[in-house]
Amino acid sequence: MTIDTSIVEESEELAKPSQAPMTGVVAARGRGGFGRRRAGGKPPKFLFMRNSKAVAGLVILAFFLLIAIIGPWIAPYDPSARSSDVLQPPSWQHLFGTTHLGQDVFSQIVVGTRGVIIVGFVAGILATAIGVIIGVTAGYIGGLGDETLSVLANVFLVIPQLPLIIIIAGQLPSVGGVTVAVVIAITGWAWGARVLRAQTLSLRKRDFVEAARANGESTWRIITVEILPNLTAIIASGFVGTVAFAVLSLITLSFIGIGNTGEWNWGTVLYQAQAQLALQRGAWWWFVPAGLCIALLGMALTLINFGIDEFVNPRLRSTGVNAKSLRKRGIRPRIGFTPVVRETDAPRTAIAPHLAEHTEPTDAARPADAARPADAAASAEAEASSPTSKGARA
Amino acid sequence: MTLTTPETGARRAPADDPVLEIRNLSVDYGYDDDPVHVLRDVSLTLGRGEVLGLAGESGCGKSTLAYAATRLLPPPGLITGGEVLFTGRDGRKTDILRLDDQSLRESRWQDLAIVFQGAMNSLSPVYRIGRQIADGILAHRPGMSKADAMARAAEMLELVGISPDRLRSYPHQLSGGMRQRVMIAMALALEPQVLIMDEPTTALDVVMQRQIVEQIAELRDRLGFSVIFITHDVSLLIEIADRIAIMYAGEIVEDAASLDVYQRPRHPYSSALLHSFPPLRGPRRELTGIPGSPPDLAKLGGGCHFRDRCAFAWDACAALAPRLTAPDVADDDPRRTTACLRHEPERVAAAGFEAKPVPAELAG
Amino acid sequence: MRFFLRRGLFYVITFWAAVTINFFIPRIMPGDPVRALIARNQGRIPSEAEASLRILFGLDQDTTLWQQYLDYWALLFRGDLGISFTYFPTPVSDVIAQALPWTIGLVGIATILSFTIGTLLGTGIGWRRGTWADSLLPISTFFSAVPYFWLALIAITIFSVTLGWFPASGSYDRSLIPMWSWEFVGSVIYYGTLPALTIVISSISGWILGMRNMMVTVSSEDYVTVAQAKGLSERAVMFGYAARNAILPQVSSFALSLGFIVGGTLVMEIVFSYQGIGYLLFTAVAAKDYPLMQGIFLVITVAVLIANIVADIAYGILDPRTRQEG
Amino acid sequence: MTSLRIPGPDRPDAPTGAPGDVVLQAVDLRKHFKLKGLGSRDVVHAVDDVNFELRRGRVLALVGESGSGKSTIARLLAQLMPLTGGSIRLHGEDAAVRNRRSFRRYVGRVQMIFQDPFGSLNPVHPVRHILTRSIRIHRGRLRGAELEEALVELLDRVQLKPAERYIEKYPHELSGGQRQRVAIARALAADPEVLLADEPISMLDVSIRLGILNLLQDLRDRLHIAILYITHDIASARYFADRTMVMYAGRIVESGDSESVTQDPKHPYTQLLVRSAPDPDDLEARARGARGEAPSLVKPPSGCRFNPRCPFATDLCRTEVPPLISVGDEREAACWGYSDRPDRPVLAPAGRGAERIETEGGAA
Amino acid sequence: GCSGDSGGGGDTGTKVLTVGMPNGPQQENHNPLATGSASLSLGYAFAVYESLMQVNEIDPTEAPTPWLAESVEWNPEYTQAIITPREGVKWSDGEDFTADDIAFSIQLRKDNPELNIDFPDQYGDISVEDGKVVVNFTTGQFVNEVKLYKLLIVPEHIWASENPVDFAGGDMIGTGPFTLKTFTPQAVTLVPNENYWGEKPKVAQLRYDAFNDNAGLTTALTTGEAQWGWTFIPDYEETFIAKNPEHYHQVAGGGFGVDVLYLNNETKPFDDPAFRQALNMAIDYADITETAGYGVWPEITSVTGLPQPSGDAFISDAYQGQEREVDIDGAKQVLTDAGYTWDGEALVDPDGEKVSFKLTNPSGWTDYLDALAIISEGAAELGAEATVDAIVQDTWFNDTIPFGNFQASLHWTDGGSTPWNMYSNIMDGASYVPLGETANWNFGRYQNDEVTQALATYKAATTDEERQAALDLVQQRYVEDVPGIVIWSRPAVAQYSTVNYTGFPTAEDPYANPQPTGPQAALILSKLVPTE
Ligand SMILES: Nc1ncnc2c1ncn2[C@@H]1O[C@H](COP(=O)(O)OP(=O)(O)OP(=O)(O)O)[C@@H](O)[C@H]1O
Ligand SMILES: Nc1ncnc2c1ncn2[C@@H]1O[C@H](COP(=O)(O)OP(=O)(O)OP(=O)(O)O)[C@@H](O)[C@H]1O
Ligand SMILES: [Mg+2]
Ligand SMILES: [Mg+2]
Repeated sequence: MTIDTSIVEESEELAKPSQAPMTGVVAARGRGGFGRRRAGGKPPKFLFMRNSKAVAGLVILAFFLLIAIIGPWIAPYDPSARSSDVLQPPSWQHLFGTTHLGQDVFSQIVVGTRGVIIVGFVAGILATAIGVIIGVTAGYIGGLGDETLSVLANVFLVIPQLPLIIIIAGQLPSVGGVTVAVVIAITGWAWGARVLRAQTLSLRKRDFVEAARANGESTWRIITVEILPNLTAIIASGFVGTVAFAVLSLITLSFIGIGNTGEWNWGTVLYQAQAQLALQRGAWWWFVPAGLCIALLGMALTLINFGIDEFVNPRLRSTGVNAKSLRKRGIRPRIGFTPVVRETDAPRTAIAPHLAEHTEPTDAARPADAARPADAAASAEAEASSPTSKGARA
Repeated sequence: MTLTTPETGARRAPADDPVLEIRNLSVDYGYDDDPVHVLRDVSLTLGRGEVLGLAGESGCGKSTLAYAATRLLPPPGLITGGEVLFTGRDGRKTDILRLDDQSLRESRWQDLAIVFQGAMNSLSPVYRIGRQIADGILAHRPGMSKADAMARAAEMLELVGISPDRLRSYPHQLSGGMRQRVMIAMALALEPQVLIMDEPTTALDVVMQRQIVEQIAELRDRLGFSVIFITHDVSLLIEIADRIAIMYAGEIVEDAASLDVYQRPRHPYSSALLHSFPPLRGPRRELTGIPGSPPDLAKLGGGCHFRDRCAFAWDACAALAPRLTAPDVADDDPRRTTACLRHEPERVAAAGFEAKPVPAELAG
Repeated sequence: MRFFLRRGLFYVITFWAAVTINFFIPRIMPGDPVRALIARNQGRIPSEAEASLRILFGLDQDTTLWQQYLDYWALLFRGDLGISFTYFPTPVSDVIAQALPWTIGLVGIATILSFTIGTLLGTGIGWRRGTWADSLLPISTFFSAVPYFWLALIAITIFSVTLGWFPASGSYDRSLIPMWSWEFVGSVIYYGTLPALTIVISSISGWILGMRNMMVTVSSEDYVTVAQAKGLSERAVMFGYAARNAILPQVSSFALSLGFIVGGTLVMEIVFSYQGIGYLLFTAVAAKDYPLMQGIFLVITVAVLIANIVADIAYGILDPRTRQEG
Repeated sequence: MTSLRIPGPDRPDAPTGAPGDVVLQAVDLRKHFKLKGLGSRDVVHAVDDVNFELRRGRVLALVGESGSGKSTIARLLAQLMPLTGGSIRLHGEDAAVRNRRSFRRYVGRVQMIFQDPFGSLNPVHPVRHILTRSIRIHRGRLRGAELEEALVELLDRVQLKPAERYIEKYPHELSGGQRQRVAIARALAADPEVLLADEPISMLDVSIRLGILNLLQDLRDRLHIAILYITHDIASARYFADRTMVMYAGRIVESGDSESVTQDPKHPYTQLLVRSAPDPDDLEARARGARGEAPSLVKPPSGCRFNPRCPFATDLCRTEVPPLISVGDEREAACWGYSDRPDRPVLAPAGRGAERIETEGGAA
Repeated sequence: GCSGDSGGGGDTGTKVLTVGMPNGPQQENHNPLATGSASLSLGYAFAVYESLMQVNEIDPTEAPTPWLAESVEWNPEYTQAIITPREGVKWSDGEDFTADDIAFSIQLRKDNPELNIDFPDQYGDISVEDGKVVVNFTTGQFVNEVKLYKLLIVPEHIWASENPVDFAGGDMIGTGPFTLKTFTPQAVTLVPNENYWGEKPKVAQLRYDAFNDNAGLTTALTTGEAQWGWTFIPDYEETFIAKNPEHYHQVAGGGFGVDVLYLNNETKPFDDPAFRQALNMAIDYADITETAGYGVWPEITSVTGLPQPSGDAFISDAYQGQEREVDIDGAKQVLTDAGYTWDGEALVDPDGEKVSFKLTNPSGWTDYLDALAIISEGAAELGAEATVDAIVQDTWFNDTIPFGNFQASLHWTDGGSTPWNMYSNIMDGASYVPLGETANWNFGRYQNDEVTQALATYKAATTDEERQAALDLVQQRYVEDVPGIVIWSRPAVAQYSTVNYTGFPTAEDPYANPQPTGPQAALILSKLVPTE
């Protein structure tokens, strides 16, 4: 269950600070002179792909997508087929062991990938679509329409999501994957809508939107062509978040027995395992892999979201190189203590003779000095020493 | 009442009694294999009691210089060489870049304080300004009581012309000008010897700017600190600074007394800069502007970086990097320097290029 | 004043809408409590009982939905939530009152722990970006990506069944009688440890991440640099300036998550056989116990709304910019 | 709403009508913003009773300190927000738009350039898209070669040559000056008669500013566009504008031809403004000791809005709003000091205004 | 086990017997008459209140053991019962137990339809004559005889002044071996009744623990935290008994409860008795019992579908000893005879359509779904394509089952003390309603007047011969028409641990239904003795 939802209505001045952590997205266009502005402008293309987290996430996701597509063909067994190898631990015949009916757990997981992915993506797409339509419209039109849509979104946020899903899912005649996805979408769009609304609200006041208006663009075009593309990252991260949420919801629903246990997905595998007390019976292989797959998929989605966040908010970007190489160079990035790395350090530590006299603490009034002599000695250096690094650079 | 002493000679030369010497400071942005070399061997000296103006167009590295000199450059800034020598009242020199964390913390704010461009962002929005002034004091005067620190904060506020009952205000309750003054009060609380001000008035309108500038001048006269004043508004600098250093693309290209810079620029860039803004009074002079745009610091080649935009560039400029030297003009103040090959005929000749004379515009 | 009026109106409308949805959703669900009861008992309650159960639950009269809706509001204004079917004839308010403290206690403490630890970790990670601390992120992400019940069941298998360190189910030692004795309170803590730990582990990542990102954002604000320039100690800068500002949005989402505590963590309560409102809601849904369902929804809605008000106020207290004064 | 002008690409560069004809006229313009929250019926008096005319081929500068309502006027003229009172007349006819159609027609003639070239271009679209949209809106569905030609011609007009180099670029790939040029090109795509330039250079670097000003000047001269030039840089108004209007707290306080307004300011506020601007040529003529800040626009001071800061203010100034009084050739100032009322304040002679402000400013 | 000491340790005199129930935390409601009250849900009502007679469901032919009633005599039509109360019984508050209490308790049910679960609209006059209670019924109650015996008796002196529907039970004044000590939502503690009329129970303390679900209870049973309870434990031998083979036991009672695969007799393909028969022959019942039911639900071997041993006495002579077995060839023969053909592997019905059907059940009911999977395999052997369709429980229960919106679906039957309920639930024409209307039993819409008549006769008959004759006919039709398919028996199952107490019913000595939630609890509790 998501808990960090907020229905606090952003008062305008709060919009920026409060938005940041929720979405992880901060408009990077600070007011810090031209240099910084330039740095904070639209990042070059493919920067996203350079983010190692995002790449790792995309690779994992692509793997699961592939399995989702080809799963039924590569699964070694029919996931529902019984065999005489009942409740066998993992072996070469059954990579993840077998169930109480002798079904191959590996095949169930491979085949079940599709169900998970479909539900995740259908829910993600639907919820995002609803969220975009309602959020952006509310943010742009303002006034009464905005208030109404906001209340709608907030009501959906106030109502606890999982119970609502349980109730709605309970009403549907059948609980195929897609219906679960629809239910998740119906209950899960509100958060995205809120974030988008807030963002649209701030975009609406941007000059380029004003400029488009002053140029006579139609409202519809302003929303779709001028505003929406600027929300891509937020929409994408909302989408990814919803997919993750939908996957977890599906699995939880399956686990508490709502949802179609006849359709193979990781949740039904877990449900079966739990209903048959796999853990109590020591059949960990039945329970553990599906959970790890979910965790892996969830992690992949989170990593992608990290990537998006960092893409949108350059401040979050990791320091460029991994910690190891920073350590190797002796750099510790810190606020307020810029690292000093001298490529040609050796000759610079000598104390210039004519400065030596200054290094003695002559004035006791400043206690700080007492603690510093060694350092001061090290730092005070030959005035005459010639610039050493210039040649190396040129 | 002016900051500038009109006669150049009467000013103390910076080298005589320097309070801050920046030597060969080099700064990179980026920790990876392909960093941007933003500052390359920049040297600058600030004399005691002097107001040093640092001008140059946006993005040329003025702020970087100020932050690097105080080691406040945010990641991914990296200082790759040079030293920043601070000379205390007792004459002891310390290299700020070599101080350990503890000593650096102790040195900060007492020796050298800094005022940033946006006062809005320089004050934490959640604390009352009194507290923000006082905690800087308390950090360096451990024995001081809170009440005393507050009293000192009140005193400082009064000094900058804000009523002490504003101590209990939050930053957002103050206007931009007041916030900027609060920052100045905060910076002066420990009576530092050096005050670095990075575009302290850019966000304000002219009337407010005038007030702040006057405030600084008055305080300097009273307290006798030195100031590095950063802006790209040259006309403002000419008014308030004793000496001006003009930066271009991460390097200092001219360093001279302010009236000298204004009336007798020696570097083509300084000269062009002075012809880029219209005068408010007097004859409408011709404005030439500077053609082209500043180079990308990430892709700097050799030679003079200004050559593409320079009216006096010739083939030597692409090959030789100019050095800061005394201008090749007779009767010039010997302490002024400029980095232009037109003033380095010997070097040009030595490198096998045709040595060209200083054009009249740069020798006036 | 207009602001508060608008907020007030917003709360009222949200409340009305939520209550209305809460009213209608159970009623448009197929089935009714009696059949649900019979279905659940799979033959253990004879089918002839249906008629008598219908009379028992008062489902034998036909009233229009609209009339029921009006009656519901009338009852609500009298503070009467009706009588639960599942626990007939206990009033819904009693049923909820019995379950609520457990949920609030356990989930509340877990949430507070999770928030505190997560925020502290996030502060550290955000402050020391680019160091080993960053590697904590993927680990915490993993635990938040794992389905909660999976984590909890494995925890039970390992720590309760195999190692026997913690009890596998219940809220306290069943041989004890609830009272303010050391023994009982100790038992409550002992029984709550594993559920609380699993909640903390699976929810901490959100707090870490939120705080970390905010720290990173705030760290590059000028006032943090100014604080460093002032020569304040590392602690003072990190906590007093960076974290103090970075925490603002955390606090408001914390207040909100406190609201959702009341909703309980259904799955936790199922897995750990913990008595609480989440499980109660689950039971109510399964049993088509409309009054109970509505009652619980109402309580949750009110709690979330109150939490929102608290969040509004908390933000106001922590962020002077929102306060209107001089 | 009838238009004599046929919009289209075939419109000749030299339009009909003589330079100096009134194109756009603001009559008793008034804008009050409702204040959010707190139920009170307070309004921000952003613009009050503003009258002026924009003439073909002329530049009117609007100067004044931050928050005095300059941008609001521009937005009102662009009809981006509804008026609270007064009217806008285009060629003598009420230009109030009723529907989208008439709005489009209006914006085809009155275009606006925003202050911030970094914010006014959508970062997700390349130059081509930005300009194509504008062309399509105002000139109909151009395609293929025709469109290409129009694009190149537009970029040419703003001196972004060769066009190919810029046409596919995204805003972040352009420098500030180039971006502002694109923004201007977008406005020119409509072949407007009026250009509302809201601080078009304030976010730009000194060296780039001039280029934009020269470009605008060129447009004025070549296309005879009427330009409203908003700035608070009074020197650039002198350089660029034919007439200058000074605003203070939502009201026009002085207007006249630029040269005389800047050289011989009549209104005490204009005097303060002019003397506050840094001017290296005239270090002595600076205003000193000016204190105080712009008044609240929610509860503006009664009478002359400058009275709390004015060293000459009398009871009259505090009670009655001064009308614009003719103070010379085509010059007006809203100051009682120029009326012939017996209780009028006595202003210091123009040249010595500064000292008056200096000596009495503290008390104000 | 974390709380092993609470269950396992301690002196003989203070050992606690913990009964675990998977119904979640409870509200304090001790009313033994209100469905859903804590006392019924957890079952402690049966330790405090007692019934008239003890019936051994495992052996229906065994005469009931007198309990609160010395005897109950019925007239031949089973419309009148004369109850003789036991002498010397006292309520736990010291008051005497009398015939009036019995009459009151029965009258209470008659007067309050919401409490009258067992004999709705069937009570006639209830009176006390000569210290005996005379209960009249409006219809013959031969098949419901046992229900009367099982009624819990409450004290008139307490209940007369209360509204029995929402009375929370007060201090639980009963005649049973235990009295209430404490109630908490998680656990209810009982201690022996000092005034008990029988032998003083040897269980020093009895505690009913609430768990939130089967898994929780299973864990508790395996750790010994709960010592008596009943839940479906998959692979109970490994999961449960193997944890402590000496002390952990699972026993199954008897009774006539079964699970039935209802076949929709009015839609294809089950409108053809031949196909129904063939399917019946193709299903591997042993596999179903073993795999889907883990052997918890005993296999039914008799072709009549009657569970054994409780059904032994009822099996018609014609089918005595005939056992169900998988006979694919036979089944195919039946189909061939009925005009079915095969298209390759696929079965084609006489109309030329391929045979396929859906097996519908609520998702999450894993034992049913597993059974359906095996049934579909059987169908596949015949060439019929059967798919398992898991649907939402509520839909299944509210739309699918009553309206006949299914082709085949598993459902339970009522237990009862004779085979009547089972057969009636499957094939009683009296319950027939057309498809689309709400059916109450006979979900498969089997209609055969003979059978309907026979079932009615069985209920109303006054002699055993008449009854057996009727039952013979019903069995014959069941075997030949296959209106539905009984797949396994659904006896009362219980798990218990003998770590603290012994004396529970065992497979060898099945003296009572072994579950704690029923009137037999009083009997079992009286037989328990502490271990050394
Ligand atoms: N994080 C960064 N990564 C890469 N380059 C940077 C970074 N921050 C600044 N720069 C570059 O360093 C150069 C110098 O920036 P700096 O802020 O010092 O300029 P400045 O002279 O102070 O400009 P301004 O007048 O706009 O304040 C600029 O070209 C800028 O693009
Ligand atoms: N949408 C608005 N709602 C409320 N007040 C507004 C709004 N827009 C502007 N104002 C107020 O109107 C006044 C005039 O604002 P305007 O932007 O026109 O000033 P300006 O002269 O353009 O200032 P600057 O030089 O800083 O751009 C200001 O006090 C401002 O706060
Ligand atoms: Mg800067
Ligand atoms: Mg403006």
